[in-house]
Amino acid sequence: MRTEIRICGFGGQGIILAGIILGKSACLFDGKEAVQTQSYGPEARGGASKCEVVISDTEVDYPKVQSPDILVAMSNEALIKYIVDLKDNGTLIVDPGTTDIEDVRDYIEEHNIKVYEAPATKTATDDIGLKIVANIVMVGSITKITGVISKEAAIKAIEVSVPKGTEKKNISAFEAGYALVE
Amino acid sequence: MNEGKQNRFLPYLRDDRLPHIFCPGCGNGAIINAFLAAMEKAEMDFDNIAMVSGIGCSSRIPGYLKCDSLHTTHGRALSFATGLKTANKNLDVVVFTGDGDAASIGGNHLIHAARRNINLTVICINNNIYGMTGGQISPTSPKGSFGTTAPYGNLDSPFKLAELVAAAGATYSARWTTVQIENLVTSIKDGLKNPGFSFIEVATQCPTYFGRKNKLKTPTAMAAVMKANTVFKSAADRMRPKELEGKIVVGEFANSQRSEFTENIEKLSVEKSGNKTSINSAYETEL
Amino acid sequence: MIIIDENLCKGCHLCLFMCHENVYAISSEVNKKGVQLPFVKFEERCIKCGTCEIACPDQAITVDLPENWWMKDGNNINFNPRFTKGKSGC
Amino acid sequence: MAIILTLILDSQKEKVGVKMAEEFFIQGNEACAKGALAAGCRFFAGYPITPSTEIAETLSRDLPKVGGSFVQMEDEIASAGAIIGASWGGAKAMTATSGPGISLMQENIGYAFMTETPIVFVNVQRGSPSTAQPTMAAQADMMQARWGSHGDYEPIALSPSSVQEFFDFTIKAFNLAEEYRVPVFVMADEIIGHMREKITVPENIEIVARKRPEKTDDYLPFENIENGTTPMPAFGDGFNVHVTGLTHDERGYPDTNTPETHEKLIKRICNKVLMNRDKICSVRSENCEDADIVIVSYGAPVRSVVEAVNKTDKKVGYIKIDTPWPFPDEQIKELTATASDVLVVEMNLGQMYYEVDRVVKDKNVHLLGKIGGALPTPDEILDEINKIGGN
Repeated sequence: MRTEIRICGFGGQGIILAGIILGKSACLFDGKEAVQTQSYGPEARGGASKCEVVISDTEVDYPKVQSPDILVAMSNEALIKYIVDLKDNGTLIVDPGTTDIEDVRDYIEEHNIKVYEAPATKTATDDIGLKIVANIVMVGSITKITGVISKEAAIKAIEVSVPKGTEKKNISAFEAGYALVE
Repeated sequence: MNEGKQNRFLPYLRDDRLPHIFCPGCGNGAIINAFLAAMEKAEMDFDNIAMVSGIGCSSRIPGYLKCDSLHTTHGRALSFATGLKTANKNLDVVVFTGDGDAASIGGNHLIHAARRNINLTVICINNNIYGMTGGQISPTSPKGSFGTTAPYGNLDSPFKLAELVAAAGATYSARWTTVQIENLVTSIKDGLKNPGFSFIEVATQCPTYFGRKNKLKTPTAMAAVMKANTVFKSAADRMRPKELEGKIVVGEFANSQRSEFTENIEKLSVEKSGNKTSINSAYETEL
Repeated sequence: MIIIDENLCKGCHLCLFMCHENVYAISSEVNKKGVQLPFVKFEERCIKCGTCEIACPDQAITVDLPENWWMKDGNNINFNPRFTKGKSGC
Repeated sequence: MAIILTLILDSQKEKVGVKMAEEFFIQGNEACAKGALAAGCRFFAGYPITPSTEIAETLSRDLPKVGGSFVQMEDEIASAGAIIGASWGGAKAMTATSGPGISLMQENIGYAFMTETPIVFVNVQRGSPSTAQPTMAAQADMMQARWGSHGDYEPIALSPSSVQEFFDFTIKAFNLAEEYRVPVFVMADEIIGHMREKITVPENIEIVARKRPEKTDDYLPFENIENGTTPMPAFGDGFNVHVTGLTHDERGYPDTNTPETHEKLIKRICNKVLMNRDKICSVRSENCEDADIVIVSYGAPVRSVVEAVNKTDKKVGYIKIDTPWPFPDEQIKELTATASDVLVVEMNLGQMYYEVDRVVKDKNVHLLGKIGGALPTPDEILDEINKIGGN
């Protein structure tokens, strides 16, 4: 089965790393295939950032995401821009701290979108004390909500993907994100 | 000819290619001699010399010398030399270049090589004109001089190369003319020994093109004018700009020490890998 | 003894210009290459400075005299940057 | 391979089991850099340009760890010069750039062909011409790799379609460069350069080392060996070799006015690639045996083609060209034997299309040339297949 995931937000949120962790978990530790791509804008910081991951049980040929099964929005601008690509019955995960779900309410209802709210930024700031780990919190929530990668694989991937010495903080961020949703 | 009394410089030349293509009275041949004499003075090993040149009359010089020589594209000699020296820093890399080659099309490479202070010895043969293409003005042609592309006289001001390269960070920079051949030999020797970027500009005569276009038809007439217009740097420092118009200031413009490019790369390699930078690694089967 | 190699000389006459002691003169005839060769007219004036040899662009002049100004002490026979690997066959 | 594994591990800080250590999830450009290291590349000169910069960045970090040298040059012209210089200095050398950079390098690329210098140029293609779309993909430099420099020459170019291939083809490029003493292009594109995928580093990687000539009196650095490669000495080895971009004889001495010398030289330089086509050319194909339509593609679009071919119920096969240059004439002819239609899918307005058209004269050749930066989608290819018809 092919699952297309799009994570979007603004530059500096660690969107790309979140995608890399998903891809790495899937293909190095879950025995699946994955391709991660991203869009590059001219601006290094502050602009819109988009990262896409395709996870599949078989080889991934077409590497890009056309209509995602899962959309993760960490900024309102990105949410409005990308919601229209989301598949019918798709999964939408938003950070309520940085998005306003009411802006896209019509689309959600029309297309029968499953919506999950994961306050990643707030959790990162309040529980971990580090705003920059919001992306890892979000990875925790994605793992729990979608089951597209296993928890064990995600933890292993985080360990090898984050800067040395920050593994512990990041794992607890992941756990916090994992616990955010039922 | 007397047996065994061969010219002292001939053993270093590819005798199967002589006589060389340079016009009668061209300074290039004398600069070859000066270079070899300087090697003698610097007590250097001719076997360890690798030469690089670009395009132009002066860039044909390495082709006549019995050493590894890379005759490259127009203006790019210094970039090839940078790669060669970095790949094997044990070689003594000498670059022969002309004024058009070094200062016009290769101007950027020149200032950047000087900035890096890479251990190359650059001998820039400045004849104030493009000789090989038939006498067009160059970036060092004096204002008002004539060339086939300046039939009404050169409108532009020339570069002062030795000063330019010194300002760009070379640790050795000097200018001499073919008339002060003794000083030139000493200067090339100093350049060869300097463990950094060395630039020796040699003002020379091009009787065929510069001379003919500028009413100095014979090599000796050109040499005489050059000699008359030469001012030593120490004297020039006390002269007014007006007095220096049309003069060739000779002397050293930089002679100092700072860290060298390939040494720095090697230091980094030792720090990161425990080994010096690898040499001739392309021939190795085991990595 | 000063030797001028007729095959290499292109007749630029810089030797006349560079020689401080006016050793050289120009022959009135042209050789088969159309070159008016210089010749040594006053060898007794020569002070063994070697300038003509080094200034000759065509490697045509050999000053067979031991004490050239650019020679090191004790190295008075052959000009000799070293050939450590002996590769060049000379 | 220990070195390369260590380097990859080091950059990923991976502390996983032995089995896992052979698999990595890395970016295409990173894989290219690692491939270069595995192939023995010890010199890189480059100039920053999107979308190839990660190759330079990775090598600036890794080369000092293996005794190699990284130099950021003042421009692309200098980068091309420096790697040629380094190659003659005895190092395997490469540069990586994108379209505008390759444009600047062309004169020195011609020089490398003329002087038979083994080097590798990586071109991560982006939208073009001119500055165009720095962060978007294209395959519009294919003819530039073929004819970019002035004069007659036969280039070798490889086009990867996956991160794994970007790793493998970079190694292959170095091997081909050494084997035939020619510059080799790796024609990637932004999609392959920037995407992340799993790669497997094999335990044993075949590496072609440069052959050092024997020191004999009659050694000629540019000897006229039929379809063969003359061993190449390094500067400082004592061969006193003269290397020039001028037309030269077998000794390397310029001889610019003899027509025969030039003809002999250029024909030899071309023939050593052309005569070894069978060994150099590589294609991958599926379902071509009894296909009505054969799709020809290379680089990233192959991925969409594969998906489209898997989806369609018509008799459609595909050929993936690994080596656009020299163009695999024979293979294409053979594999399109049964087809009535051939569809070329590429990210330009028709470049390799004309090559295919030249080779399969009697068939209808169609083009799906997509520009703008987005990969042709499987649906677009399916539409095209349906338009063509067939069973």
